[in-house]
Amino acid sequence: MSGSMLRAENLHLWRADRHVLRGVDLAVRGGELLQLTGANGAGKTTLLRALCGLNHLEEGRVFWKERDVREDREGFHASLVYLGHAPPLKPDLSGVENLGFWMGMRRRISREAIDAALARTGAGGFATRPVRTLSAGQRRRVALAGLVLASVPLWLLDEPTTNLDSGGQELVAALVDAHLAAGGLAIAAVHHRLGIEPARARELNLSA
Amino acid sequence: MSGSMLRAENLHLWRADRHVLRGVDLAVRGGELLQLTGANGAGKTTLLRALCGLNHLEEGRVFWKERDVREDREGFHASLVYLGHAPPLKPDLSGVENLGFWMGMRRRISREAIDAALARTGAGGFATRPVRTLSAGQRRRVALAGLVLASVPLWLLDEPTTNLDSGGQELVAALVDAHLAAGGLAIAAVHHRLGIEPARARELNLSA
Amino acid sequence: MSPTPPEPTAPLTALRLVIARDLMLAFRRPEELIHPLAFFVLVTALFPLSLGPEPSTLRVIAPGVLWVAALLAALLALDFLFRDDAQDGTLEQFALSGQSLTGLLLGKTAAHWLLTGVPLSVMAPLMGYTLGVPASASLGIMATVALGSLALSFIGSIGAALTLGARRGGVLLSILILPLAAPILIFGSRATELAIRGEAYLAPMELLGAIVVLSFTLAPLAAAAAVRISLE
Amino acid sequence: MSPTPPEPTAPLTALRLVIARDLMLAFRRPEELIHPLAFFVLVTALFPLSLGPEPSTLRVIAPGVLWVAALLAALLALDFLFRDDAQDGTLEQFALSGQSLTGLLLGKTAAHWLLTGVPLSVMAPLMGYTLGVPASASLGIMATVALGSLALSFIGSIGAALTLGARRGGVLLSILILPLAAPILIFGSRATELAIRGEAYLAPMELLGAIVVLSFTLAPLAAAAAVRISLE
Amino acid sequence: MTWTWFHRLGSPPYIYRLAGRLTPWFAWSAAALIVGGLFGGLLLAPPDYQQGDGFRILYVHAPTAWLSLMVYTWMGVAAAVGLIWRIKVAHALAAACAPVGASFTAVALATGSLFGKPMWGTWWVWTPRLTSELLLLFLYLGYMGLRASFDDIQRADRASAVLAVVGIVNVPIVHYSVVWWNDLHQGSSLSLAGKDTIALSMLVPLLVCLLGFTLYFGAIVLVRLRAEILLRERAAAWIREVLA
Amino acid sequence: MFQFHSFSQFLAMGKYAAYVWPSYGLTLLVVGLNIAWARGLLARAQLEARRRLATQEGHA
Ligand code: HEM
Ligand SMILES: Nc1ncnc2c1ncn2[C@@H]1O[C@H](COP(=O)(O)OP(=O)(O)OP(=O)(O)O)[C@@H](O)[C@H]1O
Ligand SMILES: Nc1ncnc2c1ncn2[C@@H]1O[C@H](COP(=O)(O)OP(=O)(O)OP(=O)(O)O)[C@@H](O)[C@H]1O
Ligand SMILES: [Mg+2]
Ligand SMILES: [Mg+2]
Repeated sequence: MSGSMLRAENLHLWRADRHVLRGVDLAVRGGELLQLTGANGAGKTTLLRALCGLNHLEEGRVFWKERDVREDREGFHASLVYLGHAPPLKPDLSGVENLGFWMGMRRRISREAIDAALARTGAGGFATRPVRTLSAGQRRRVALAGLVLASVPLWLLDEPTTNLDSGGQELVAALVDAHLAAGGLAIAAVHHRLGIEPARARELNLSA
Repeated sequence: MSGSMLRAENLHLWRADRHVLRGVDLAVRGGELLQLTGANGAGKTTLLRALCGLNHLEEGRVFWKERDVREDREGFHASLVYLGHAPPLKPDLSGVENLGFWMGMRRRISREAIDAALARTGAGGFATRPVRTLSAGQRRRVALAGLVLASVPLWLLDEPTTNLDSGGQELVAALVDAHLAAGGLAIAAVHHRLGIEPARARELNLSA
Repeated sequence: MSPTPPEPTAPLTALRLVIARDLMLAFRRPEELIHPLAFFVLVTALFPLSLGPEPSTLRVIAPGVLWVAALLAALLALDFLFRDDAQDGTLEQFALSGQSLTGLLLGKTAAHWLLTGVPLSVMAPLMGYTLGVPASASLGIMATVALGSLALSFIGSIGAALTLGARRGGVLLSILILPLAAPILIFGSRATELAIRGEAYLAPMELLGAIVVLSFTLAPLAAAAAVRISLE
Repeated sequence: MSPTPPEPTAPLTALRLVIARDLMLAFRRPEELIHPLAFFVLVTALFPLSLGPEPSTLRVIAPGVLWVAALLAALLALDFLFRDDAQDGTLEQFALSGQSLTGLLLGKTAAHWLLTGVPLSVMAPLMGYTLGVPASASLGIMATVALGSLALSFIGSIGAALTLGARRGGVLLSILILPLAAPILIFGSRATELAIRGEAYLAPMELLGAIVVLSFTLAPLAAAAAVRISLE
Repeated sequence: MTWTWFHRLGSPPYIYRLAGRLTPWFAWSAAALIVGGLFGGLLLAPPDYQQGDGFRILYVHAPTAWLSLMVYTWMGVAAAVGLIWRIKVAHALAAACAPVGASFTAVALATGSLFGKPMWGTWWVWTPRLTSELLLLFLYLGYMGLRASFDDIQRADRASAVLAVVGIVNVPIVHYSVVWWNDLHQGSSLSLAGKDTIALSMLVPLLVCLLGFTLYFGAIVLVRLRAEILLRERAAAWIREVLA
Repeated sequence: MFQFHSFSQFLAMGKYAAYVWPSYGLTLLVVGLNIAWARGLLARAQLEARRRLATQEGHA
């Protein structure tokens, strides 16, 4: 755990004529969680998407393991999972099938691993039903199983506890905790702190 | 505040082969909030939609002011607002225009009233921008202004604090509080209690 | 709740609001207004491209080409009649507004015809001309296309409402509506053909009118029922 | 992070997975598989309805009708090529998968052609027959439609990706693609006409083939660029 | 060193100022040439031996028709440069070209129709040139429609650039396929006027008009280019200077 | 040198007046519209840029 795994310098981004990111700097090391906070519209979602390259940065650079991510975009993408406002699931496929394709595109994966991940997020009971028949919180649990399966060092999460019941909120905390313990790092946009011990959880307030 | 304003008896509803509502009974009087809780998939969304007639009940009846709502569906609808998982806003219209049409269909409304409502929910600053350019929480604030504008006695809210920052969460509580104080009633599906004094807030747990 | 109970909106005001809203939305994106027209022109142009520029051939198929192209252009636009409103929850709010859903949908359908049927009927004689139809038939073509597209808007509103639940509404809508639209097509192209030949085209026009009246009275009711089902 | 680093998926495996996924999704809704076919049949049937059943007329316009109907059917289906995946966030995950986006989109386009172009090319001779085309032309029609629809799928994939950000993609897509599809239509219906007449149709087929090769090499790149833009 | 001109051409303030300085030169020479050319065409050129005085339509038809093709080429090249080297000014140039090109295309179609009615007896036939010109109009309209469907100007730039580049590959294909199509069917009975016999007093005004309209296009695009650059520059201090 | 002997002859354009003059009129109209349109666009862009500068100063 020498330097930081992910580092961003002086990020600037405009949406139409709004200067949303005004020179954001951040650095996160392995085993560390960075929680993005800030009022509605502060730019949390925008920052997450800019970090993984979905939004086009006007200025500034992002480094992964001290290499500019533009040098090896695909390699960088292979080491991260991004979970946005809505879970990326096909309504017509079951949870198992969804994970099989979504994560299967990234790594070799067995049916047992999928089942184990779904069980871990409490989605075992409805893992074979088409996602369109699931409630809002049930969908989110299926998507969280994707995180577990991916086995990548970097998690980018946008309000991961949305629609989850109290058990689900603890589940997210436990998942992140285990991920950090294994040396991974995570950046999460949150309105409620996730409940990770303060030593490992820093905060970046975007309103300022 | 004699009897209950809204009463439901023995509601049964199936989704495919799942018996989601199994004989739900409830009664809410003016000035009272009923919070629906329960694990993900317990049936909170389904119950709310069934109450206002968007989902078809297999069995059971809903009474508004002791009259079966099927006798005067339009009258019942004119006394309620339902706010679902996603805010009912046109991406191309601004917040002001959205409210003008949405609430204009229900009642005569002035531009001042709209502006006042938007200011009340902290949406004044972005009320004239197309909704599609707003962040998740900003949209929700615009939708909440619709509640204020409607001036109807019954609010049906599905996770109204989703995507809201902490100020927003307090705002929802304050809005509901004022609504109850004016004699209105509300049913809200929630994962976190809204923070209304217990005397006026009851709870219905659907997991049981 | 405000101290004085709010004054409810009158049904006609609500209808007007719906039409105004749809027109405003359309003019918010003026470039989309020409979509049906552009589609109509392009589809018409496909026939000379594939059959060659021979005016004698083109003149024979002109009524068919015009009507098929207009039908398809109107049909594609129909797909959006309710879809946006369904997605962002507006239809749900229509159903819960305390106003008659039938009336509100009637307003939406009328706005839709103003935005597609009317421009198409103005464009049809022009494209007819390029296919060798004499200019004297212009008025007749315009009138038949206007009437036919009105009927299509009504009938199509049922289809648009029925396919709301479907994932790939557009094509399904065409498949549902094209058989129902066959009478419109037959009478419409018959009237066009007569107009081209310079004969009286009142008889098929009256039949078109009858279809319009029938669909005007029945379609909004059916569409409202279909919308309610789609909301479940 | 698991103790052993996971084994990454090979590019070809990813391509296969994408095709398998799209086919599975399509067969999950088998009724949607016939949509393009039904649309094709209905549009073809509109012409005898509006022009009358005269075989001599119909035979002359058969190549045009078949090609325009097939083009429109394929075009309408194209609208869904990326739309569902964009809405539910799958495309975003494609772009972040660490695999080449170009390759993944190539897979999607190939699956799309298997699901629409191939059935259309099987159906085309049948509908041709109803318009009075001799059965001897069947093979020729099938081959030209198959090749033409393949080129259209590639070119159309650019349009489908470009209109992802647009609200009413469907019609805009047609307007963007139809001018670009003119060569396909011209060579395709030319080949069909030659096949109907029993003459050699290799020359226009070769030109179609050249378009396929060109679009196969360029279109997925352009589509990937367009998808990335749409994600912003 | 040799690349400095390239960098300067990519610099918004430089181009903005340059465009402002060049505009009057383009505008006034265009005005002079157009007035002179049209004067020559209307009054000095002898009537065509077949088409009589009707052929004078050519002096507005040919320049607009020619420009409709040239502008599209410019647009495609600018878009490609913008896409490859991520140069904002190139995107701005492409965006500035489209409406002007579309208007020239529309005028070429309209004047062609006005030409066709007395010469061919019809306002329109589906011959290759006419059809491909119509398709060109839709290429322009599609480009503009696509731009309009984006809120964000940067995204609009890049998306429409993809279309413009694809379209430019297609301009020759569309053109030749349509020509080919006609060759296969029996030759059109209508053909454009043979120009081998054109008199010098006819030709000179035509060339003058061509040059004049081209310079006019340059002037319009330079003005539009400045507007498009301003729309793309947000915080730059140079804007304060140029607007002061 | 001039091809027409009188102004009315010039206007008549040897029976082609109905086609020649609309062509020229339309072309010049579009030429003018393009000028107005381009200048309007520039004026609007400059206004917007000024406004943006002003709001930035307000924040600073
Ligand atoms: C709607 C009808 C018409 C359209 C769309 C049209 C289109 C065009 C186009 C695109 C060009 C430019 C060709 C190039 O620069 O390569 C052109 C040039 C020309 N057109 Fe037309 N045209 C039309 C009608 C006519 C008619 C009726 C005539 C005369 C009888 C005519 C005579 C010419 C001549 C002489 C030129 C310039 C010489 C050349 O480049 O070939 N056009 N037209
Ligand atoms: N079409 C369907 N087929 C089968 N089961 C369904 C269908 N639609 C919904 N369900 C089930 O109905 C139950 C109730 O769903 P509902 O959306 O009401 O839950 P909820 O309490 O709102 O959950 P959440 O907290 O996640 O929003 C869920 O278990 C869901 O899986
Ligand atoms: N196209 C656009 N035009 C103008 N402003 C935009 C556009 N898109 C986004 N914005 C603005 O950018 C800001 C950042 O949005 P973002 O979605 O990142 O906020 P957020 O911090 O995630 O908020 P929330 O907590 O509500 O999710 C918001 O103020 C939003 O209004
Ligand atoms: Mg957000
Ligand atoms: Mg729910």
